[in-house]
Amino acid sequence: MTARGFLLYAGMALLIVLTGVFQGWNLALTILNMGLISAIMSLGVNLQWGFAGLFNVGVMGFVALGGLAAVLVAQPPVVEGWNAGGLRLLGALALGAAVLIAAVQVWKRKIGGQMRAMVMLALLIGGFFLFRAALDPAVNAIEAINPSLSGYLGGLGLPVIVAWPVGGLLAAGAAWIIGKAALGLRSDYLAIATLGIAEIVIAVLKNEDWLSRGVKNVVGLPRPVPYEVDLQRDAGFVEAAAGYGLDPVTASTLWVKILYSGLFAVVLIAILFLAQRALASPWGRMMRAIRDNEIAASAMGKNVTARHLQVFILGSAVCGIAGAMMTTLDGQLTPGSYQPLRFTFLVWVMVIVGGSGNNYGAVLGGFLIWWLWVMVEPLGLWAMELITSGMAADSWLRGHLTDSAAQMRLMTMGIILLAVLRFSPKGLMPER
Amino acid sequence: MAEPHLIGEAMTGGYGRGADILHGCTLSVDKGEIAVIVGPNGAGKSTAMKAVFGMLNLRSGSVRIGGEDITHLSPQDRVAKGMAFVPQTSNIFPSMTVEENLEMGAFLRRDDIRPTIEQVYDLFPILRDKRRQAAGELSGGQRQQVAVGRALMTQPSVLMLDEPTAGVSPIVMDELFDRIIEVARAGITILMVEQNARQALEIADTGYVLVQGANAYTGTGAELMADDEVRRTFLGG
Amino acid sequence: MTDFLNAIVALSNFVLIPGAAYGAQLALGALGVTLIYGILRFSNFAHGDTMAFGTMATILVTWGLQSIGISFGFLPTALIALPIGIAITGLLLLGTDRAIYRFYRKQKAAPVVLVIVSIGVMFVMNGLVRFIIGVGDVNFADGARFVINAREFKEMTGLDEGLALRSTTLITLVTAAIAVALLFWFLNKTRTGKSMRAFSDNEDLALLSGINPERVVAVTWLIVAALATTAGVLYGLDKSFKAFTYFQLLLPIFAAAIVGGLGNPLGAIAGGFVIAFSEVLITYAWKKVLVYLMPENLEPSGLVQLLSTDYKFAVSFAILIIVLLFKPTGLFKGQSV
Amino acid sequence: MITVENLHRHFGGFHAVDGASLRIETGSITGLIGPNGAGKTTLFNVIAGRLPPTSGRVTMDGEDITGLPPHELFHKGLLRTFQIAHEFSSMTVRENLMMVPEGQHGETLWNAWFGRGKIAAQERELAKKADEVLEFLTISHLADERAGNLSGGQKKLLELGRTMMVDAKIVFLDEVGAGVNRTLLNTIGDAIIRLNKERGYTFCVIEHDMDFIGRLCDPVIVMAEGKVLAEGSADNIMKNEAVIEAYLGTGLKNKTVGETA
Repeated sequence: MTARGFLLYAGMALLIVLTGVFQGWNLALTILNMGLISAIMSLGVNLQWGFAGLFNVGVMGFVALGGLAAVLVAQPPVVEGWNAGGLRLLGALALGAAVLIAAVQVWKRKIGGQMRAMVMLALLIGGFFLFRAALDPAVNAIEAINPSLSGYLGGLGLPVIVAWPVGGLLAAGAAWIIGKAALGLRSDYLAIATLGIAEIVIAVLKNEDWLSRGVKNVVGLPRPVPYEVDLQRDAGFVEAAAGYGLDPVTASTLWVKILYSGLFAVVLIAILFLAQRALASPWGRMMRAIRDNEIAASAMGKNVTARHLQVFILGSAVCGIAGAMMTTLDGQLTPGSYQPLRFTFLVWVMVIVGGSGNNYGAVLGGFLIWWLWVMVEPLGLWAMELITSGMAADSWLRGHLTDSAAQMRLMTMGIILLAVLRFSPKGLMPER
Repeated sequence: MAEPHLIGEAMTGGYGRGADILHGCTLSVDKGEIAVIVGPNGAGKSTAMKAVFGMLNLRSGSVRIGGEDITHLSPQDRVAKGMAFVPQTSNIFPSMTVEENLEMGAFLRRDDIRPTIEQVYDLFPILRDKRRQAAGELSGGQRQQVAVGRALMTQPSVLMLDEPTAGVSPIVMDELFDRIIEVARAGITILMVEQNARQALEIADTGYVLVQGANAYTGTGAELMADDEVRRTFLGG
Repeated sequence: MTDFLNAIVALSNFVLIPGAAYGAQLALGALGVTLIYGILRFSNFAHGDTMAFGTMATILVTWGLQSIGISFGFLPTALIALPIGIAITGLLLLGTDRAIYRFYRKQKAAPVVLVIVSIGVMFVMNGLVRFIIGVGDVNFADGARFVINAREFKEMTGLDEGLALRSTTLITLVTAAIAVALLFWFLNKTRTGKSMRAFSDNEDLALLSGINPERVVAVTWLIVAALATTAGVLYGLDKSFKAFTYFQLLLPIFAAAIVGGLGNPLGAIAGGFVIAFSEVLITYAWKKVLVYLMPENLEPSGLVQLLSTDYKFAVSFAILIIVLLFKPTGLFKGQSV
Repeated sequence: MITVENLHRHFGGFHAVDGASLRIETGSITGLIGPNGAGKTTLFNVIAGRLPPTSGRVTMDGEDITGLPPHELFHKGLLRTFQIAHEFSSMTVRENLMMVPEGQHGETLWNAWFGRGKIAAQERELAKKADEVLEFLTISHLADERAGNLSGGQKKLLELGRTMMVDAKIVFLDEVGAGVNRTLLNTIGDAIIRLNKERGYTFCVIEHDMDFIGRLCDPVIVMAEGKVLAEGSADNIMKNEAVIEAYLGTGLKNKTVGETA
């Protein structure tokens, strides 16, 4: 890292410390934790955009798949649900997959054009109705079981940390499908395709109650760290807290957050380390060559499409991991809360502002933009109060402006993005 | 003696900040005459033409039309000064009809363009039949006619053609050259680059043979045709 | 026979009419996207939010008109406000172009850079709309609710099924038809419109012909403002206005433009209807139609809905992928860059 | 040996390559000349897998290689350079060379992460080889320069250098001389001859400079209007009436000026 890089990182650390000093350490740690997760998402997008020039605007979908992994891995299984229709459901899903595979195989066979299309179409349409015939009763049976509390299959009941790599795998699987279809076409097409898959993932999470309880949300996910109440009951902890002059409630809240920070930092550092190593290796050299000039890289024996697919899957997997971590931190999966502006485009702002192509830059962008995202609201409110201080207390405009301060975030992010693109298009930490 | 209508004098320069491609190249054409630039591949023929039209930076030398110095004008401003240019490739609006292509050629004109369109149709009768057809659907030779027609719509005093016969069949080529002579008879100065040197020199009043961005031989078409050295030039020198 | 008529009426009421209205809205949106792509050569992610902004501007003007007691009889007041809304949006887009896009155009920046820039613009516009009008649901349709309502229809025809034609639906179809006719007249018959097509066809040759690129760009933005505002207002009248729903229209709109062939206006219209009808057909509960057509013992027990309405994005997406895989230039030949 | 049989490539109605058939013998330096628009570069692009042919067949040592993607042709030992240099502009000259060899340990992610020892050893070898190539091309002083900063001629040398990083069987050079000054062109010519003699490379060269062609190439193939017009030694080609005709233009051979007007 350059001297400029160190300075920027020191400045970022100072921002968080200042937040702690002036607005409380609880908030500072909350920002730090989401900052760590944002940095990982930002790294994932940077792998795709910075290393390979792939335009992915479906980050939200991959993040949400990570969230789903947290539920599927960590929640205890709902035995009644499984008994009611679990196996039938799995069978239906297997049937659906078999139909798709068969359709692809038919398409790959070199039989006459018209014939091939007809067979494939018949297979898909017939297969769809078979699939629904098998799936629907199973779904109804599962969702009928105690819908206000469960009504779904639950998960595997494994430690929630296991969900992090699993989230990566789920996201990688989705990325493989998209990549196969849209990579190698024009960049706009990949963008629209990823935008679409993200919406579909969210639609599935919202609708398939048997899978994710839909908009009823899954709450109370197991944690990788102790609960505050348990810590407060632990004499040793209370004593140690008293040693720092903290009351048990504050101390337990902070300690839990610090533990999360530690876990997240380990993941971030590991991914950053791997990304840096990959970039500095012959693999990274090959990727840079492909980004510089696809035609020449192809003529020099590099399989451009395969490499694009690889890096696209890798970047999406990183986003999936971050998504699983975020759901773990929240302790709940709320499909309704996924918004593309927040989970896709904000991550893009992080990458561009930080410096696309530079991993350290992407991480810095993750922290900085997240900090701003949180701080813009109080800052905006404060600014609005300043602006409206001269107005009458019951003025319509004053009320409107103060109420609207919460909406300042998006505009601020947009202005920051536009300013960076215009005046410092390589970001805060340029690639080289 | 009056100065020729179009002069590119002692032009030196290249594209952007790259190396010079032209080295003191001079081209001049009188009103109503045809000048042809020929030479081996890579001799800078198209570059010389583009220099006259203002599409590259001249380090030294000047371009004058009708005695007026236009060295520092942009290509668009040169169009207003009566120059028209037909690029070698993508020289039509493919999704627009033939007639719309001609209308676009006359975009800067505010007067009635119908007579000019009729003149173009008289020159290229096939275009009259195809006036409602998209230009992109026409054959190679017809496209070239559209391209030349579009350029004529500004009623230029100078018509510049960059390899108008590239990729068209010999019969169409004959036809096209005939039309170009007709245009010149109407008093329009013609400067063109041609691959098909023999044929082009036959209709040329003046021929310029360029080698490595400089004038190698200049003369009437017939003189150059008779010159053994010139023939040799085309296979490298 | 009555059953058959009932089936037809049900189909019209729940599939054909809503599909046509939605298709018209998408087509107008896709026309804007495709014009920007054809002339400015980038995919504009801010288009959904441009529609939101235009609608908001129109709503504000509508409120202004209503507050001074102006209304449009049985037509919604928003139609009077529409031209003013378009003008405001046009000013915004011209300002955006001057302040932001022009810089990159002069630099000849890569299209993907412009796409990212448009994401920044999207943020700002989205923020602006939320800031000014808030995030709540705004219903601004006034005037008559129905041209024909279901009860009247039943009384008129004696059928069991009612056919309701909401006035907003009719307005959508008529306005969209007028807008498209105007657009095609402009592009095909006027000097300026032709110069836009020429610019889209062959930029360099357009310059050689003396066409002023900045003028073409400005006119394009104005037309885009008109199309986006009209599409947004029609959608808002038909459903209701909510700041973020317009962002979600981005996917079906882009899908429509790509399916039709990016850069091809005719394709955008066809694409809009293809996407809209597919969406409605696949998410419609067919039971209502089928009960009239099937013999009693074969009547379906379930809703016969292929996909839940929440999966409408999946429909746009699936059509998009199919077209990308098998006909990447779209149904009508679009530009390939 | 490469054989091209009745190859066609059409762009819409334009027949860029219109039934070309030719052979490139192993061990030769075959020149490919012809006027602009004769279809030379399109022919290269079809042989090298950049464009699928409309019809026709390309074989390499008897194996059908028609329509294979460029990276697979590379593995078979078929390499090419470009008319307009395609360097990796943000990478150094040395990196441009080091990326070329196939099957590098460090090109798989797993090894990139966990196989540092092996990579380091291999990188040292690659760097050494790259430096040898740079010395051969007399541009050692540019090793650490970004390739984007090179002059046009130097980029052409770099492209040639890339083909030297592996044991190529046949190399297609598209206008090596374009934008290259005379001295540098001689350097390139020397390098090509040495590679041909010392390493047994087969070359197929598109070039407009007839001195260059005359010095290096035997045989020379002349293309015009998408077809092969003539083939022979450089001397014979330059004396060939049909070839002179192709360069001077066709069509009006039997007409006089008077008739034209």
